[in-house]
Amino acid sequence: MPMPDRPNGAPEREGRLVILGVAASDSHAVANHLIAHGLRADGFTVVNLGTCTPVAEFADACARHPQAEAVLIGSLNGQIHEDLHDLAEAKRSGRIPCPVLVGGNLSVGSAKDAASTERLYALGVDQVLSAAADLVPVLDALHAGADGATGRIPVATRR
Amino acid sequence: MPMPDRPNGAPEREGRLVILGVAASDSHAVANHLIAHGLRADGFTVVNLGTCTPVAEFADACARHPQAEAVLIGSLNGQIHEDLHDLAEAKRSGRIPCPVLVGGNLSVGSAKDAASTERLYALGVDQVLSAAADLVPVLDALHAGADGATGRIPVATRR
Amino acid sequence: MAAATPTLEESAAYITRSGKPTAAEVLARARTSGRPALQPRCGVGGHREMAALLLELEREGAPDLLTLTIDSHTRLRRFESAERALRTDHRTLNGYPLVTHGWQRGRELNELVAVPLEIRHGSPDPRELFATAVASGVTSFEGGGISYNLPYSKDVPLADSLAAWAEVDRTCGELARLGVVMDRELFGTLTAVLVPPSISLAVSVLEAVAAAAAGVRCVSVSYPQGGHLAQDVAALRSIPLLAARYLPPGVEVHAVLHEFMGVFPRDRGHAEELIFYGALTARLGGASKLITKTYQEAFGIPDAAANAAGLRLASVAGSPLLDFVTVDEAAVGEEQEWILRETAEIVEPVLSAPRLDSAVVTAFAAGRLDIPFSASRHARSEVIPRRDPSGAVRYHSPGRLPLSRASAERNRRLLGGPADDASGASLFAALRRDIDHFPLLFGETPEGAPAGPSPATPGKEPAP
Amino acid sequence: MAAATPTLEESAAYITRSGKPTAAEVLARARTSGRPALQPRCGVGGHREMAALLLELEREGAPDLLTLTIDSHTRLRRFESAERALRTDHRTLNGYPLVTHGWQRGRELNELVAVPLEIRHGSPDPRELFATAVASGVTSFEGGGISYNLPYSKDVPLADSLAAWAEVDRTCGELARLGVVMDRELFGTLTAVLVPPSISLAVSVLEAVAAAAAGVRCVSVSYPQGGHLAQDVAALRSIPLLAARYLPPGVEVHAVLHEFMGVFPRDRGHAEELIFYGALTARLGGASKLITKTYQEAFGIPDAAANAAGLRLASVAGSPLLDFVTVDEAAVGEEQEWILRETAEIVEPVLSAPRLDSAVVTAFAAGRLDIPFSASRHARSEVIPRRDPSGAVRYHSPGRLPLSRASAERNRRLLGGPADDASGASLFAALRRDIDHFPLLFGETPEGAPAGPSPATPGKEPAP
Ligand code: B12
Ligand code: B12
Repeated sequence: MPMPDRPNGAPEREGRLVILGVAASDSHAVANHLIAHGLRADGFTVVNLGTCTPVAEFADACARHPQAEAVLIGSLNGQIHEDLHDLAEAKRSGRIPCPVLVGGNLSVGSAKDAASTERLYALGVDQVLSAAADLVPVLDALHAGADGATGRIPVATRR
Repeated sequence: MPMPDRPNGAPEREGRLVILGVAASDSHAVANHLIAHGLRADGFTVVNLGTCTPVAEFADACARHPQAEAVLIGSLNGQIHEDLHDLAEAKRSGRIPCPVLVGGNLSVGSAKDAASTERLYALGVDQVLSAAADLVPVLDALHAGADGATGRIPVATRR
Repeated sequence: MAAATPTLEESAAYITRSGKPTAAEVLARARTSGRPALQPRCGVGGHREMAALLLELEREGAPDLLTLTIDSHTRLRRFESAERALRTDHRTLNGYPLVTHGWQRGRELNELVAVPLEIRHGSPDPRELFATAVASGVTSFEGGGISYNLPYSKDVPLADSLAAWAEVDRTCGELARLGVVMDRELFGTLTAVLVPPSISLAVSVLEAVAAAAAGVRCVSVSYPQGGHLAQDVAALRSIPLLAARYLPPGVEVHAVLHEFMGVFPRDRGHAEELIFYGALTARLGGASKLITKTYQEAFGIPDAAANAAGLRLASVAGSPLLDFVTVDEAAVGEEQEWILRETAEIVEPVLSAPRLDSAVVTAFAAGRLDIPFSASRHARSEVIPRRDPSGAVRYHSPGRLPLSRASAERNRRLLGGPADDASGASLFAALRRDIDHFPLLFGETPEGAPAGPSPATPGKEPAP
Repeated sequence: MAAATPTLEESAAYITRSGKPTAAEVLARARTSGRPALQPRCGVGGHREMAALLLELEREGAPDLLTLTIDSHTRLRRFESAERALRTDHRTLNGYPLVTHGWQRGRELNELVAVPLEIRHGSPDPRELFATAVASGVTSFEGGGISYNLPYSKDVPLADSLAAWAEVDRTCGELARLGVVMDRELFGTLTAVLVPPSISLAVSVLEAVAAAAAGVRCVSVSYPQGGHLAQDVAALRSIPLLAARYLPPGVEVHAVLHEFMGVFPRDRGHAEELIFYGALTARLGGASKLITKTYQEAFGIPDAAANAAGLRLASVAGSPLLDFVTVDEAAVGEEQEWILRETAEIVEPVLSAPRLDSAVVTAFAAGRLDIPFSASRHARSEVIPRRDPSGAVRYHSPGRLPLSRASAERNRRLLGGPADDASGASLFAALRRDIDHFPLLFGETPEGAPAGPSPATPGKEPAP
């Protein structure tokens, strides 16, 4: 959708940049469009890598934007675990130095359980969000005081 | 339905009489009407006791019609077992001296099993028919040679 | 079990206190919303099993009302049989023996679910059952002195059943004075098979007039789907008009459709098509309530899962997305005109008599009131219904019903000729086809024809 | 796994020998019968699990065709990921990785069920998958060089996907010469969310013309239910007209409806209402086939029971008992006239170019062809769709599409004013409402709005 480059009247979040994208095997575009738009309206600078983004591409974006405060990865098609196969290595090697937040539909099938969330943490994800509406509060909390690149952020949405 | 008393052109089954009725707690009338009609068309004399007929009423009809070659009891509402509670006694005492044939929907529920049929035999039923179409062949076989008042008749429909 | 039954005042207070909506309230809401309330039939013998059934149906089927369907022993006051079956094997009961279980268990069931309960049964003399129902907090009770006699018993005099039901209706009047409006659903379905709309509605009008006179304040007039859309919609839409014509003001009257009550197709898909068609008929006819069927109808009492599926399927027909679905209004108008006329021809002679009860008894004895396929000796069943080529139910012969010549001729004409064109063997075969209408429409072979090859001539039932 | 793939001749002989009807045959039969063929989407990772799924669906849902839905790794030729996921935990795959399992297992699945199989996927380059499918005996293959590129990948040049799909289509031509007519279903659904009918149909026309030129003999043009009955019926009924106008004779063309492909309501009842509405739309639009959804759509890939329930529910809409249900023909006529006109305005400049492939590439680059919500960089997504007050999907802005002034003005007028009336924040909010149309229609609260309070102004995606 053609949308003006910069929001006017957005809250003061000058200079805060996030990297956004959809997981490697996933081409769902709508939520990605809407979330990018929403974050910009809230004052963030969003580097949106769009759909079908492998971990390496997120890492490259981190290299281009070292000030990025978080990498936000959406996934709807259920296959996020395999899509994040290389994440742990990218984090360990420092190629993705900031926290990684994920959200969307995070397992295959209609009955969801907590195990898939736990496996995401095991893969190197810092925070699993249950709704896009939690993004800004979590980013703000992270900005305000959490230890940034390492560890998970203790917020309510964390199970 | 108003239907002429006697069929014309029916097969020669002169003098053969059956007693027909629906079990004590059961008021389903349609099959009863149709079966009476069909048997008459096939040459039988039918004493139709209609719906809601307790065992005692079948026994009384046997007393009035000692030539009856069978008592035919229909049941659709699933409750035939309790409705025939007094049958064994009526047969033992000779108040129902001829074979008792039953048919219809012989248990409660949509999934049927053989157990309810077995329990009918235990209650003193001589033959459980799976379809009304089997009535005439079974009655003819019975007439031709079976041992009448006692025991069951060995025909194909018997499970 | 036999704890002293509470007084009417105590029961009324219990019902008011419970905070549950009454059936009458749910029906009024449904009528306003334009989406028929949904209700399944459901009843099993065991108490715990009945509780589980209600809970599963409420959870999986989201009905607006629930039912306690009563077993056939209790219906016929064969309480000893009900008790023995319950003791021996509750699964051999085809319904919940409420009288045997007692009103405290009834209250337990009532309190278990959020929606109101109705008792559906078939009792010529329902007095014990009604007393237990009221004490249980049940706010809807089906039946009537005609409609729960003739299809449901062999030899209960109409005078007796009418008297018993008059007692029930008077008690409903008292309850209304105590602040609890009981819904009294009449069983216009009668014998369910090929019931001409004007017979169903005539019987309901007579029962409704009697009920209103006894003090009943909320009457549900049920009508069985016959399967011809315009005719069924016309019949449903006639109900408020008949109420306005024959009932005193101040009586709430609801139209209720019973999804097809005759011989069901066996195939699940076919059964579901028929169920949906019924639900759409209820909507188009402006029914306040729909009683649902299940895809297991042809086989036996449904399990809870099938019953819930039937509710969900019927619910789809109420969708706002189907607002575009309409019916041929001209055809409905034409049917309605004749339904109202035939009904008037049948009921008005009876209503003009000084005492309604005895007029009903006399009229049935004389065949001026009549129903097809009666289970009881106290109707003559000289009426012969048939389906016309479009599937509508017509009078092949009105028997002794006082139909006008115009009405009788229209029926004959629509059936395609003078009455004696089809008689004897061919009439019998045609009737069988009409009974098996839906299985045949779907290309199912009907269950083995009864007793032997094509019968020669239909025969009248001799008195045994 | 990697046994030598049979030659095309061997595969054709296998298919002929098998005695199974082909998808093309099933579709032809359905069109004649007037009752749309039904097909679910279905695919799980494990082979045994896939076999069990097909069997359960065939038994419980009685579909006319079955599907192998392919996992997203395989779609994007990430075969290594597919293989690893299959090895590690097959339940983490969102479809059946046919290439990894291999054609022998494909044949096993094909032989397991009586109905023909289709491959549904989303592969910009489907060549390995197609080869495996043909060797498996599959007789229907979904996709196209545009429709399986733009919604399904980020950065595959259109020239590449068009070339890959041209190979597939040429192979279909060879198969036809060998006696096996493959059904090639085009994915007119595109990005599924607020797709204007003329965009869907325009892309399908272009793909169909290319396919026919390559030798394809049976084309299924799929169209995604938008939710406005007259518009959807008009779009479906336009398909044979467009085929007659733009395709050579001798190509069988079928209209296919995809039940609503956008954001589904979460409540089971609401979802089922939408499913039924879709099935009725297919019937009224004369579709040869309907792809079904399930009441679990909002949550995730459905289990077999829900999938079968979706098939059964859709089947009810095909009932002969619903022959009376009609659509406002005047409204359909009006919509159809404009759909045909807009589609012509979009496709004819492209079709008039000397080489179709390069004309398509150039047109998308220039925005003269475009789709909303593209997943790919190779469409501009400058088109902005909206729902008008009646729910129909219109062009809020046609972007650079070569719509005539009359068409553009009609869209604007129906949306209730000049394009810039709604822009910025209010346009964004309105778009969200349009995306959530059905949940909102049913009174469901949409999932938490993304990122913070009401946004100020919409922003264009900057190139990363
Ligand atoms: C539209 C749609 C499509 C379109 C997408 C078009 C496009 N390019 O965008 C098409 C038709 C192409 C499509 C394709 C597929 N789809 Co799809 N699709 C949908 C559908 C109907 C709506 C999605 C949507 O746009 N929603 C609107 C947005 C605004 O909401 P959302 O996506 O749910 O996002 C919200 C939250 O998830 C969250 N969120 C999303 N991303 C992020 C990111 C972060 C960081 C955070 C914090 C939160 C967050 O916030 C958002 C706003 O509330 C859903 C089902 C549904 N919901 O009704 C299925 C669905 C998502 N698709 C599904 C699948 C599986 C697929 C396929 C893989 C095909 C298949 N196997 O069946 C392919 C994808 C191929 C691929 N390579 O990925 C499944 C996922 C199943 C699962 N997880 O178990 C769903 C649920 C359908 C289903 N029931 O099977 N799909
Ligand atoms: C019409 C009908 C009614 C009408 C009956 C009107 C009347 N007075 O006749 C009404 C609405 C009043 C009614 C009431 C009830 N019904 Co009713 N009814 C039906 C229905 C829809 C059709 C029956 C019918 O007329 N069929 C036409 C005739 C020709 O076929 P048939 O009855 O099946 O008979 C064939 C065979 O069974 C066999 N057969 C029948 N009798 C005999 C006798 C012999 C000797 C032989 C050899 C063969 C035989 O041959 C016949 C011809 O092929 C069936 C369901 C269906 N089939 O679709 C339920 C059905 C029979 N009813 C049923 C029940 C339970 C009742 C009730 C008890 C209410 C309740 N608890 O739900 C009450 C009965 C009250 C009582 N005291 O008995 C159940 C039985 C359940 C079970 N066994 O598990 C059924 C199956 C519905 C269901 N799925 O729940 N019913």
